[in-house]
Amino acid sequence: MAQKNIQPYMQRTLSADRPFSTRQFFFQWEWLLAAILIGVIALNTSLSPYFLNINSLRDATMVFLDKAFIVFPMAFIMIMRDIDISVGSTVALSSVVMATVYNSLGASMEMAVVTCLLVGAICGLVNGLLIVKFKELSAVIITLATMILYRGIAYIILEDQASGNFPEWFGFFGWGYIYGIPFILILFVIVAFLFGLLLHKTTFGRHIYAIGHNDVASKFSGVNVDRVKVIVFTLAGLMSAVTAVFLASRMGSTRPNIASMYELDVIAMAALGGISTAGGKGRLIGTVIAILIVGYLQYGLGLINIPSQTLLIVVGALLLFAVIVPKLNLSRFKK
Amino acid sequence: MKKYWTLVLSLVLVFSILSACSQGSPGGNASNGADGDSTSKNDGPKKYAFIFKNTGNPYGEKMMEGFEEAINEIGGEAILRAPDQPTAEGQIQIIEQLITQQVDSIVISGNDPDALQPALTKAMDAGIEVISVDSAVNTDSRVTHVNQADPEAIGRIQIEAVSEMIGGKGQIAVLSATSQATNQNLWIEYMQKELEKPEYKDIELVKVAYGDDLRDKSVSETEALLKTYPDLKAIIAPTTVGIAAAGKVLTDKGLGGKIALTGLGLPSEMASYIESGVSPWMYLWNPIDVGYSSGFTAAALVEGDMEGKAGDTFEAGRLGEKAVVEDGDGTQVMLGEPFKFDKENIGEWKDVY
Amino acid sequence: MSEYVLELKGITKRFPGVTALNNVHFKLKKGEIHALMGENGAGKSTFIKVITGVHSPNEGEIFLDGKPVTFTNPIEAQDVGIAAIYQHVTNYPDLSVTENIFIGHEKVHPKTKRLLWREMYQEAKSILAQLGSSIDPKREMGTLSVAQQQIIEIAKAISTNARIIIMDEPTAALTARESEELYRIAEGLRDQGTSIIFISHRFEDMYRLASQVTVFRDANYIGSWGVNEITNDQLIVAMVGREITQVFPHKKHPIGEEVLRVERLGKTGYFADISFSLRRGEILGLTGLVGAGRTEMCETLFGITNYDTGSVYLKEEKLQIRHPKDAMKKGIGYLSEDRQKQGLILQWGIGRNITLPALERFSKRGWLNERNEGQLAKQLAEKVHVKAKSVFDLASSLSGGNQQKVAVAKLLTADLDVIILDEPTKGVDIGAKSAIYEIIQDLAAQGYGIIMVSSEMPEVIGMSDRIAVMKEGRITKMLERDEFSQEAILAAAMSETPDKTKAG
Amino acid sequence: MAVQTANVPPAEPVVKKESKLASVAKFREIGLLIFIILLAIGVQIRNSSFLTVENVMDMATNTAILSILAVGMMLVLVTRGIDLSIGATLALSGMLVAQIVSINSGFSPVLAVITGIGIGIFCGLIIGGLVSWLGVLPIIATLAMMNIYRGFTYMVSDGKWISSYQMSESFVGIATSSILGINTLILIAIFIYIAAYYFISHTRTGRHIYAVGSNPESAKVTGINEKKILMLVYTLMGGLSGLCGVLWVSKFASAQGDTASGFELSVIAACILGGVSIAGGSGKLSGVILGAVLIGILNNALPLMNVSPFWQKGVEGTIILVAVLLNVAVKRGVERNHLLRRRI
Repeated sequence: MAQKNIQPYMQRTLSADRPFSTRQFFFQWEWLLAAILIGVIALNTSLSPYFLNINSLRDATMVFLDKAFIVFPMAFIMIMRDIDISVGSTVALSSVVMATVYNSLGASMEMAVVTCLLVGAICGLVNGLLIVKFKELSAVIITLATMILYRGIAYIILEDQASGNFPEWFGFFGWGYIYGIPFILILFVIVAFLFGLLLHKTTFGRHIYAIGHNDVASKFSGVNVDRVKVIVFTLAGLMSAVTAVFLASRMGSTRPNIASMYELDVIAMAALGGISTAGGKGRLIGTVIAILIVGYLQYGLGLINIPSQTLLIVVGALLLFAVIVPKLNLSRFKK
Repeated sequence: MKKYWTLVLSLVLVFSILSACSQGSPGGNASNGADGDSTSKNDGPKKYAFIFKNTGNPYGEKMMEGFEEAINEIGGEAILRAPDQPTAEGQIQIIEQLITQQVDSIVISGNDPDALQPALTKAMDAGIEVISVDSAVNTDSRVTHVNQADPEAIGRIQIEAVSEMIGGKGQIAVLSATSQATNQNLWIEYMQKELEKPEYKDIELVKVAYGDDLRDKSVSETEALLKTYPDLKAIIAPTTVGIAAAGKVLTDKGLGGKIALTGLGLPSEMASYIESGVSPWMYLWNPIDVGYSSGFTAAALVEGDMEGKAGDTFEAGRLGEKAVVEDGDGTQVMLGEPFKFDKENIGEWKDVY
Repeated sequence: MSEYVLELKGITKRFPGVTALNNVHFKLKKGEIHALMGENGAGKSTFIKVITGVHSPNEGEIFLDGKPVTFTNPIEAQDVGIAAIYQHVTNYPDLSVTENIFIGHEKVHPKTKRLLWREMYQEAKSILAQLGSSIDPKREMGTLSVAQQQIIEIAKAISTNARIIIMDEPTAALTARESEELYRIAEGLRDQGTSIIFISHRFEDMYRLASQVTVFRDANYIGSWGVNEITNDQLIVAMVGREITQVFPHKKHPIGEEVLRVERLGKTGYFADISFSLRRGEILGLTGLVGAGRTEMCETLFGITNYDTGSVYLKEEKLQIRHPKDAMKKGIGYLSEDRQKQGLILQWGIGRNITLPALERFSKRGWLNERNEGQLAKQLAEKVHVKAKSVFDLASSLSGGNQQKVAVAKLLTADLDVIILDEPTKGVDIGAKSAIYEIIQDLAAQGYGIIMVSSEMPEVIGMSDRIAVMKEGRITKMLERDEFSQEAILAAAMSETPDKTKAG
Repeated sequence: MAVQTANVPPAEPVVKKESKLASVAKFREIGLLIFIILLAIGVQIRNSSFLTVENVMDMATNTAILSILAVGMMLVLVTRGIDLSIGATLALSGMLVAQIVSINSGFSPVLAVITGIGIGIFCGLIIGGLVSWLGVLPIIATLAMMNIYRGFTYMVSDGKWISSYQMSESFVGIATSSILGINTLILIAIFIYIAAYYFISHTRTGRHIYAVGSNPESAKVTGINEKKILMLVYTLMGGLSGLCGVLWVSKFASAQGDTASGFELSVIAACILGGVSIAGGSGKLSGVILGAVLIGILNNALPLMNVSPFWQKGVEGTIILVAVLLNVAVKRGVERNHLLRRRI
C-alpha cells in the first residue's frame, strides 16, 4: 500500500541489533504447538492409564518415528515452494533393492544398507535433476510420475515376493535400545538437530529461505538455485532410504507395497509444524513438535482402542486446525 | 485478541477430539479399556484383542462379531482393532499399543506372514498369547493358528467344482486379489497341483489375473480375460471383490450360463449372481464361526487349559471340542471343510454375512 | 449541468496505520487530458482505486456530471463510464485479446446469456482498427509485446464506452516511438470527447499531452494548474516539496585502463555480434528500444543465461561464466531491472537482503555468524545512505528509491570490477533519483567500470561517458561524449542497420 | 506472471509469430493423439480383440467415470488449485446413496442420482469455503478433507458393504442400461462434456474461471469475484464426485468403505497428460478427453497384452513421465526454431 515514510530520517546510522518484542516472542506458532502437545499428553493421560509412563512414552517413539525422518527434508522442500510426493515410493524401492542385494546378490548386510541409502539418494537426485532441467513442469507433476515409476520398479524387482531373512543385528535399527533409549529416538534427535543447524545456522539454510521467498531474486543474488534444489531433493531421497532401513528392520522383511501414502502423512506433519506451502516460512522446531503431536495423538488414541476411521478424522481435523488458526489470528489482528 | 482466539480454537479442537473419541469408542470395542482401574494384569476380566487386516471389510467385521461373541461367553473383555489400510505397518502399530495395554492375548489376521514377526515376538515375550487366524503369520510369530479350512481342500474343491461345471474340459482362468495375497497365492498353488491329476488333463489354466481387490481393476481384468481367451469356459475367483466383479461383468454381458463362475465370496455380495445362475455355486466358510473359535482358542491358551501343542484339545463353545494339529513346524486348529453356497441356501445366508 | 464530468471533494482514505489520501480534490472537464503528478507514495494509485470503486473513501464525495455517486465495486464504476488502465499491466495472458477486451462486460445474448463471440470479435476488431492496430483479436494475450498489451488495455477502456479513462503510468514500459503512438491514441480519444486522467513520472508526457496538471504530495492535495501556467522548476518544488537544483551530478572521475572486453557476443534469437570494451571509472550508457536485446545481453554477461557465441575478457582473462555466482566471484555485478521481482526479497529485512550474495564473507565453512552479518549489513547500508531505523526493517517497508539503494548495497558486498545497472531509476521518484545518480557517480569515481542500461534519454546523456545504442540485437552506434544528443541516439535506435540484409 | 518484460522476445511482425504459436498449441493435442493411435496399433498387433466394437465400448464405459471427474479436476487445476478429496467424496456419496437404496428399494434412480450430487455438492461446498473464504491452500485443505470424508464413510458404513442383492434393478440399471446400444455411462459422460463445453466457452462465469486462474490479481481489479469462482469450482468438483459415487456404486453393484481410494491420482494424471497446466489458466476439454482416453487404454490394454502385473505400474509411470517430458522437449524445440528464424 501507499508508503508514508517519505520524509527522510535525518539519522545516517542504522541499528544492527535485532529488535526484541515480547509480543512477537510469545505469539509464535511453536508455542501454540507446544500447548497442543501438552494438551494431547494430558488428554491421553486422562483417557488411558497406560499412557503416562516412561516405557510407554519411550516405546511409542519406535512406532511413529520412522516416517519422521522424511519430514525434515520435506520441510525444506516446502519452504522452497515445491513438494515431493514420491517419498513413499522411494522408501519402497530402496528397501526392496536393499533386500534384493542382500538376498539375491549375496552382498553383506552392511553393503545392502549402504546400497539402500544410495538408491534413495539416487531417486531423490533424479527428482531434483528433472525438476531443475524441466522448469516448465512443477514438482508436483514430476514427483507424481516418479511416484508411480519408483513403485513400479519395486514391483518389477520383487514381484509378489516379500524379501527378508536379514541377519539378527539388523533388527537393532527398529527394535534396539542404547542405555534404555530406543536407537531410532537417538538418531531422530541427532538428525533433527543436524537439519535444524543446516536450516537455521548455515548459508545453505539461508539460501533455502531465500529461494522460498523469491527464487528469481535469489538467482540474481548469486544463489545457485538449481544446486540447492537438487541437494534438497537428494536429501529427501536419502532420508526416505533411512526410513526404509528402519521400516525393513521393524518388519524383518520388505515388500513392494510398503510405505504407501506415506507422502501424505509426511506433508501433513510438515504443514502442522508451521511450514507453509506458500514458501519461505517455518522453523524446524515446529516440525519436531508436530511429529510428536501426531505420533502421540495416534498412539494415545490407539491405547484406548479408537477405531482407525476416527483417527483419520482426527488427523484431518488437526491439519485443518493447523492451517486455519493462523489465518483467523491474522484477520483478527489486522482489524 | 489474537491470544484469545488461539485459546478458543485450541479448546474447540480439544473438545472436538474428545467428542470424536467418545463417539468412536462404542463402535470399536465392547468396553472401554480405561473404565476399570486395571492397573495390574490380573485384576478384572482378561483382555482379548483381535486385529483384522483393514477396517471397513465385512468379512473381517463378521469375524470380529464371532470373536466378540466368544469372549462375551467366556466373560472377558474384547478389543477389536484394524488399521485403515491393509498394511503390516499399521498392524505393527496396533500390536505395540496392545502390548502397552497389557492384553492377555492377540488374535491376528496378518497382512504379511513375515513382517509381523518382530512385533509379535515382542508381544509373546511380554507374556501375550499370539494366535493367527484366517491369514496365517509364520510359525515363529504365533502360538498356534486357527485355520478356516484346509488350503489343500480349498484348492481341490474349487477345481472339482469347475470341472463339474464345464464337463471336465476347456480353458479356465483365475482372478485373484493382489499378486501378494498370501492366502490366495497358497490356494492357487494347490489348484495348480490339483490340475496335474490325470482326470483334469483336458482342463487348461490359461491365466492368473490380479484384480487387486479393487472393483474397477477386477472388472477390467475380467473383461480382458474374456477377450484374450474367447474359448474361456470358467473363471475361479477366490476373493470376494474378484468373484463379485466377475459376476457383474458376466451378468452385464449376458454370459451367465456360457461361462461358469465359482470361487470364494461372501454370500451377501454373491447372492444376486448365485440366484441368477451366473455362478452355479461357490464356497466359503463361516467367518463368524472362525472368529468364534479363535476366541475360544485364545481363552484356552490364556486360562492355561492347553499349550497349543499338537494333540491338545479344548472346548469351543457351541462348536464343540476342537483339536490342535500339526502344521509344518507349527500347529493349527482346523475347522472343517468350506461350506457350499448354491441357489437353495443362499437366500438364508445372504443376510447373515 | 456541471462544467465538470468528474469532481472529487475532500476525499480521505485511511488504511490501518496509514492515511493514503488526506482531503484531496480533483476536477475533470469533458474532453480534457488532465495530468496527475506526484512522487511514489503520494497517493495517486489509491486515488485511482477510489475513482474506480476498488476502494471506497472514508470521507469525501464524488460527483459525476454534478450528481453525487458512490461506488462499491469496480463494476459499478464501469457501468457509469469510468475505466482505468493500471500501472502494471493487468491482463490475462492465457486468454485471447477479445476476452481481455471484454472481460467483466462480455456481450451476452439477452435471454440465454450465451456469450456472443462473433459480435465480440467484430467489435474488438473495429476498436483496434480505430486505434490503428492490426492485432488479431483471437491471439493469446501472453504472446503480445508490452506495448501491444497497453493498446489492448486502451481498447478495453473504449469497449466499455468509457467517458473517463484513467491511465496510470502507461508509458513507463514503452519506448519513445511506442509512447508517441500512445499519445496519438490519447489525443484521438480526447478529440472524441473522452476525458483522460493521465498519471506519469515523465515531464515530457505531461507537456506533450495535458492541458491541466494536479499535484499530490504525501497524500495531500498541493494544487492544480494549467500546464502553461507553471514552470518545470515550480512543478518539481510542488511535487518534491523542495528544490532540486542539479539533476545530473557530473563528478570528475579519472578513466583508467580497460577492465572488460566483449567480443562478438551472440545468443540465438536475442542478440548477435556485440563487441565493446569498458574502462575503469567509465560509465557506459547502453540504450535502445525496449526489446532491442539490452537486458538479454547484460544477463548473459552476469550468467543468468548463457551466450552461444563470442567471448568475454575481464582484465584480459577470458571468462567462463555459467552462473551469477561465477560472475560475482570474477568481479561482475548486476543490478536488475525489476527490483521487486529480481532484486530484493521483500519479506526480508534490509540486512539479510544485503548479505545474501556474500554469505561466505562472514561465515566459516558454511556456518553463519549473525553478529558479523549485522555489522557488514550496517556498514554497507550506511554507505549507500539507506533511510531506515534498523537493518531489520523489512525491505517491503521501504520506498522505491531506498529499495534501490539496498539493491546497490548488495553489489558492494562483492569485490567487483564491473557493475551493470539495468534501468536503475525505473519507478523511482525524483528525490531519490538524484541520490542514485550520486551513488553511481561515486562508484565510477572509485574505479568501477559501469554499464548503465536506460531508456530515459536525459539520464543516459547526463550520466554516461560513452553511449552504445542497440537495435534489434546489435550495437548500431557507439557515441562519444561530444556526439551526445537525443537526435543522434534516436537515429541509431531506429536506423536501418547497414548489414541487416546479410543477417536476415 | 503478467509482465515478463525481461525475457519477452522482441516484438515481431504480428502475423508470422501467431501462426507458429498456434501450431504449437495444436501440436500438443495432435501429438497426444498420434501417441494414442500408435499405442492402439501396437496393442492391436499384440491382441486382435483390442479394436473390436465390444472392447472399445467396454473401454469407454470403464473410462466414463474417470473422464467425468477429469472435467471437474480440470476446472480446479485451471484456478491453480488441486483436489485430492474426490475419491473420498465419491465413496461417501456412493455409500450414503447405497444405504438409502438398500433400505428403501422403491427409491427412484433419478432421485438417487440427485441425492448423490447433493451430497457431493455439500462436500464440495465445505472445501470451497476453506479454500476461498479461509484461504487455505487447496492441497492442504483437500488432503485434510480427504481423511475426514474417508473416515466418515467408514463410520456410516459401520464396516459393512452394500451388496448387489440389496440394490434394486432400477438402481443398478443407472449404469448398466443402454440407449441405442450405447451404455448410459458413456451417454452421461458425453452429456457432461457438452454441458461443460458450453459452460466454459459460452458463459461469462465459465470464462471467469479461466480469468481467475490466468491472473488472480487482475481478476480483482476487473471486479470478478474470485471467492465466488473458487467456491463454484470446488462445488462443481464435489457435485461431479457425488454423481460419480452413485454411478460407481451402480456400475459395480457394490458400495465399500474403501471405494475409489487413490482414484484422485488417476484423474490428476489424466488432466496432466491432457495438457492442463498446474500453474493455472490453461486447459482444454479436448486435451482432457485425450488424457482420460490414454489412461483408459492403459488400464484396458496392459491386461490385454498380457503385460505381467508386476510391470504394469512401471510401464504406466514411464509412459506418464515420457509423455510430459516429451511435451516439454517438443515445445522447446519449436521455441528454439522460432528463435533461430528470428532476424537479428
